Amino acid sequence: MDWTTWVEWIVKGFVLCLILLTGFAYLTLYERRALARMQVRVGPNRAGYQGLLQPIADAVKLIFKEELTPARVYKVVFFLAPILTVVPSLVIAAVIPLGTSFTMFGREITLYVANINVGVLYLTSIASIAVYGIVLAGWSSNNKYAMLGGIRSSAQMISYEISLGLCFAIAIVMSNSMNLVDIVNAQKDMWFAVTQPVGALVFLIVVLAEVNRAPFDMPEAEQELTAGYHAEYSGMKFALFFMAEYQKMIVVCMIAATLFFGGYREFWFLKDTFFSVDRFWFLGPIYLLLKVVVLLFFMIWIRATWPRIRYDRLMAFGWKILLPLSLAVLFITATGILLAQELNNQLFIWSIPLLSIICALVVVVFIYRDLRRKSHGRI
Amino acid sequence: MVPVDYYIALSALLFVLGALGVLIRRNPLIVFMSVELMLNAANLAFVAFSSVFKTFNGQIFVFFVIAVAAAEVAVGLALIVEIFKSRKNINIDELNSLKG
Amino acid sequence: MTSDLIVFLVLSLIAIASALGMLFSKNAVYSALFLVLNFITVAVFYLLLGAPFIAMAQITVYAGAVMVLFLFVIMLLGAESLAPSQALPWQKPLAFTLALVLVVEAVYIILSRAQLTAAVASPDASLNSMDSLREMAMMLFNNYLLPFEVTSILLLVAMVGAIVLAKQEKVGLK
Amino acid sequence: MQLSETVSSGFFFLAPWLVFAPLTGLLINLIFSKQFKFSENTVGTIASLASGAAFVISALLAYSVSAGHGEAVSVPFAQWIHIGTLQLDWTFRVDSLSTTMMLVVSGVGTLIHVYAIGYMHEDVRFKHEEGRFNRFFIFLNLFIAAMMILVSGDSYMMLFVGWEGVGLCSFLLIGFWFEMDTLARPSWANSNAAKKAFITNRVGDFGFLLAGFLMFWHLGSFQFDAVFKAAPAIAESAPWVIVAITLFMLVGVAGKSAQIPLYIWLPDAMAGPTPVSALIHAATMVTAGVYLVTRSAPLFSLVPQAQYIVAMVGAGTALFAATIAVGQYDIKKVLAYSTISQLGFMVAAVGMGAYVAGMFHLMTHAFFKALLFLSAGSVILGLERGHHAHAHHAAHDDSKSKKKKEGKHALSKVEGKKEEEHGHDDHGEVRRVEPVETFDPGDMRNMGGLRKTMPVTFWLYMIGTLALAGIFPFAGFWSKDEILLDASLHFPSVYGQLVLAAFLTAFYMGRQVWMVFFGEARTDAAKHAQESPKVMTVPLMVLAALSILGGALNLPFEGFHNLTHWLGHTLGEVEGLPLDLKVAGISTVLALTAILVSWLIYGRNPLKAGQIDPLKKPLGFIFTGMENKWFVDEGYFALIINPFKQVSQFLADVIDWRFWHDFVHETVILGTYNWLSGVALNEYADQKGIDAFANWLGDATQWLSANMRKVQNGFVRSYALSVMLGVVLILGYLILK
Repeated sequence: MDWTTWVEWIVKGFVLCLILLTGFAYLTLYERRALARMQVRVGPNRAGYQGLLQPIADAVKLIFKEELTPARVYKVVFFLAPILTVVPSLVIAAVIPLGTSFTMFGREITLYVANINVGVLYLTSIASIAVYGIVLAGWSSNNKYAMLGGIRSSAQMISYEISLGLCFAIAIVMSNSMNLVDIVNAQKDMWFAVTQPVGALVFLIVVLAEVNRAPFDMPEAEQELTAGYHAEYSGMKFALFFMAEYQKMIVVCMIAATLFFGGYREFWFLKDTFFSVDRFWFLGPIYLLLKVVVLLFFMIWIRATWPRIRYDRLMAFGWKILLPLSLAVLFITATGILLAQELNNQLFIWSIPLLSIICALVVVVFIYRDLRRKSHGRI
Repeated sequence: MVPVDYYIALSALLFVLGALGVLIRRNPLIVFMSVELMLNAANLAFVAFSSVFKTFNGQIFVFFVIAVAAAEVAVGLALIVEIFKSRKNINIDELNSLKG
Repeated sequence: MTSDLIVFLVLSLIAIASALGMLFSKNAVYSALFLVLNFITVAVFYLLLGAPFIAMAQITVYAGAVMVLFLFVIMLLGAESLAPSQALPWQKPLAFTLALVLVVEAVYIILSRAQLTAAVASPDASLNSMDSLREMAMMLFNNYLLPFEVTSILLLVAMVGAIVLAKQEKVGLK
Repeated sequence: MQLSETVSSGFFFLAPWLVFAPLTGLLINLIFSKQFKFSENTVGTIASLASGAAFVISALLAYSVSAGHGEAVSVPFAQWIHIGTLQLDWTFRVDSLSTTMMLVVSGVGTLIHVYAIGYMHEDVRFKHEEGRFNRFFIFLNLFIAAMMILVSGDSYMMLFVGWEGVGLCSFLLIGFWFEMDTLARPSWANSNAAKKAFITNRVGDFGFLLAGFLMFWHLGSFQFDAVFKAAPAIAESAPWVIVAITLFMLVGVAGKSAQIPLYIWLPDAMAGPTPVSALIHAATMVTAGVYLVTRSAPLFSLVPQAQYIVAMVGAGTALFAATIAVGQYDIKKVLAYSTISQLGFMVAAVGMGAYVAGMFHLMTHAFFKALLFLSAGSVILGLERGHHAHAHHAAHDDSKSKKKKEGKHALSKVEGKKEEEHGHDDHGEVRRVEPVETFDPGDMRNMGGLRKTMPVTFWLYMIGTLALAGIFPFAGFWSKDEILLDASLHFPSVYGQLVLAAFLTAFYMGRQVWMVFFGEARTDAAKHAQESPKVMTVPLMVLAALSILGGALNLPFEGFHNLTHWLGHTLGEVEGLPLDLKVAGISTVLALTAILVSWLIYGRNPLKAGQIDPLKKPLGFIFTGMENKWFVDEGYFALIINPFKQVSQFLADVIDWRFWHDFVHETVILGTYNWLSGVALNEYADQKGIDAFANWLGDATQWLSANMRKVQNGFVRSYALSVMLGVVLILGYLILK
């Protein structure tokens, strides 16, 4: 390995971090504006044109805010926890391909930091590491609300991680690879969200829980836990948690786009046309950005629309509904692919969305009946 | 190029440290962690040999060890929680009702 | 000294240090965190040894699930540190002695056997490709199918067992 | 034998299933009926199907034999006893004789199984013991299995196994209601009857065993073919051996087939449920003796003296039992003596060498006697139903508790002494039976006029009666006539006895029919009697059809003689005798006369309620003798049983207790032993020697364990330390080695 490779890696990593950090800053603005619109308000629009300088103002405010460290906290961990929260949210983006490649200074430069064959596994492992920041923050605060928030959140994340892994498995099975670039390229003809809509839906629900977003924002349930695991944090440390959350949102949207919505590739019906990424490499990041923005909008929309669900129902939803559903969907997917392979007829691929949707409808009916029963006063 | 002996030596060292943890710590949770450390040391040796002999058998074995360890931890921790519930204490130096 | 060796030595120092940290931390949470560090280090070793799959599984399962579970239990039980007790005062010195002897023996055995000096190949391209993963999967699901299934049953049983053990008796509620 | 081979050469490979089909049914009922709460119909259906399967197999085997031109086939099944020269296997012998028996046993057996579903359904309710329904069918299937072993065995020992098996089943089934008597009063009468049957049979079995030992000693085998092959040579050199064998065999036959002097158990065996009486004590088991003699025909034909004795015993039994039957009041007792008498006919026939006639009569008798017994059962149940209907009408529910109390009292009277001895266990055991008042539904004096209330049963009974009485053209006519014909040709004395017996047969059957079915009802029960359900009557109709048409098996006309030819394959070809009009005429006229006489006595002036038997006056003490079975039982008691008891008493009291126990044991042995153990061994050897050593050992162990226990301190860490220590030591050893 010569030094240029190292330089390339460092530059790419740096750029990725920059993208995510900027993205985080403007995501806050995006969210505030979008929420305001949905609530028939205007939102921040004073700092700069249409409030575009608002994130900078926020940052300055947070940086100069006084940092409080409560007396009885476990100091080392208290200090480490925000960092442990931010790092995975940055690191996880390393394997996500942002586009194809271009040539600069006589060498081909790929638009991803690392292209490893176990990319999907990398995602799962980093996702599972991400629990630590929150759980340690809760514990080290030496505050029962904070600890409850931390434990809740970690339990929630571990529970939903299983369904997450199964959704990953769906993508793996459909693309026949664990490499994210392969997965993206496998969606050249058709997005997996089309052939496996239920899988994509489950994935989107699960990542909401994974990043602790509404309606699964248990650890921050104000009415129960004041502010959850970051109750004792202030100033820049709090800002780090804040940052981590929004970066995670961006990252999971990128992952979702990569696994189910064609990643950096064009819409499937645009393949081999003028707008294909194979023709212009710079279209790749643009397409990805587009998809991420749309997905983020959905997340904000859900936050504005749905109330927070009760904690026990959240766990029940994860274990009793999403897990079986994702298992069933994985099974259906594998069966459909096997059928198509063995019978040598690609039409059988379409049995996958059909059966999956039926399966999902059954689940919906069950949920409906369950809620009906409960609303009639049993529990 | 690292000789495999180094890996094995490291593995042995970690194993002994794990064993030491089992022997000297009184908190069953840490004893448990030490057991995990021992398993991990063994896994390291497996993977090292697997790498030397260019076969996947060692890795597959590690895979099984990880699965079994996960199962063991689930049940073991449940047991510890249960013991704590009934005795309000988990110091293993006070759990000696099997005394002869 | 090749760069590989430097990496190895640094990582093994971290591994040993974190293991010692786990051993001697007063606080169980710190122990757990040290162990997580140790696991991650070992995962990096696996990467160096050309076993990316195992490395990722190690992080996901050990660091991501098992140790979180440990943290849970420690925090829930408030078992960070225990009151001192004087049950086995002779145990500690004896344990140290034995451990020392064992290390000496192990190192002696490793160094006295010459046939294992083969160097570990650094992860070459062939191992780090999708094909090798596929090969491993074929092996796992052909040669090791029965153990695999048995392991799955074991996991199921462990799950049921853990639920049954930890389940709270509901009084008066059906 | 390879399966394909047997299939191509017939169904012989099915032979073991003759035994295993009923056993399967038995096991299903035994194991699963409680578990899955089989209903009564399920239990009965399973048992009937098991028996029916045996019948189907028998039919297939018979077909195979006929297809093979009557060739006897041996189907080896399992090794049994191989000691020295004794080579005994469980081999099935399938030939025309054994298949005939199989067909009769399984066919009649199946019909009786079906009948028993209905019969036992009511019986267990009358006796308040519904749990015994399963047991009955288990026993019944066991009996079929044992009977199949008997008839299909290839050697005398296999035959003996079946012989004992059916004896056991007979015992179990006679004692089926073991804690009551036939009127369901608490008593041990039924179990005494069972024991009587078993012990009497044991006497016969003893004879059979002696015959077997002699056979093995002199003829060297138990195998039928081998014995028959070796017999003529022995008959030349030592004829007494064959005579002894055959006569000992006759003892066995007398036991099993109820011949003089061992017939006494059969009338008492009527204590069992009626299907049992029909199946075991009329149609199948009791004919085992006839089968044995027929099977041993080659032996018997070597010794005419023995044959003569057999014939005389048979004829004597036929006449003697017939006289007793005339004086009986119980409907089943009459039939029981009739059975003994008819068995006498068969034994006489086979004794005379008229094996085909004997077998023929065996078959027809199985049909019509089963029919009669089952119809009698139907009558009894009908009467019981009538009695209950009437009793319930009179006294309603509150009588129940009263009845229970009465039962207790009756019990304490009967079993008073016993209770004191055994505490309350017997009491509890017997109390379950709720006694009906001493109304006897089997007593013919309680009947009368049943032809109106039970028409189906009446007609069936009539068919059976006519068949038994030997009226043309019913089955009994042909078979009995063949025996009489044979007797008239060779044994005039036998002929005379048999004709007399035939006359009496017709007479007592006529008496029974007039008393039971004609005239006015003598009790309320008879007035309210009800017809039995279909499940009981339909099998009876089948049997009735067989009783009418059974004669067709061996019509004494040229070109018929089917059975003669069929059995000829096994017994050697004999010429079928043509119909002798003289003999047939005499017996028919006698039979008709007898019926007429019985009409004159019993039919013209039907018995009134409470009236004594009209024969009593003219016959005087003779009738008293008939009524009391010629005091044979009492004679046995006086001659054998009481002396035997006294000898036993003497042996027990004087020899065993006073001499052996008091003197030898207590004084001599105990004294010596006390001295030896108390002084020599205890004080010196044990206390000072062994004890001291053992105590030292114990102390040492205790000391050791007290010190070792400290290792087991309950701390998992210290155990782990021990493991570690072991690892270190072993590694150290490996290094230093």
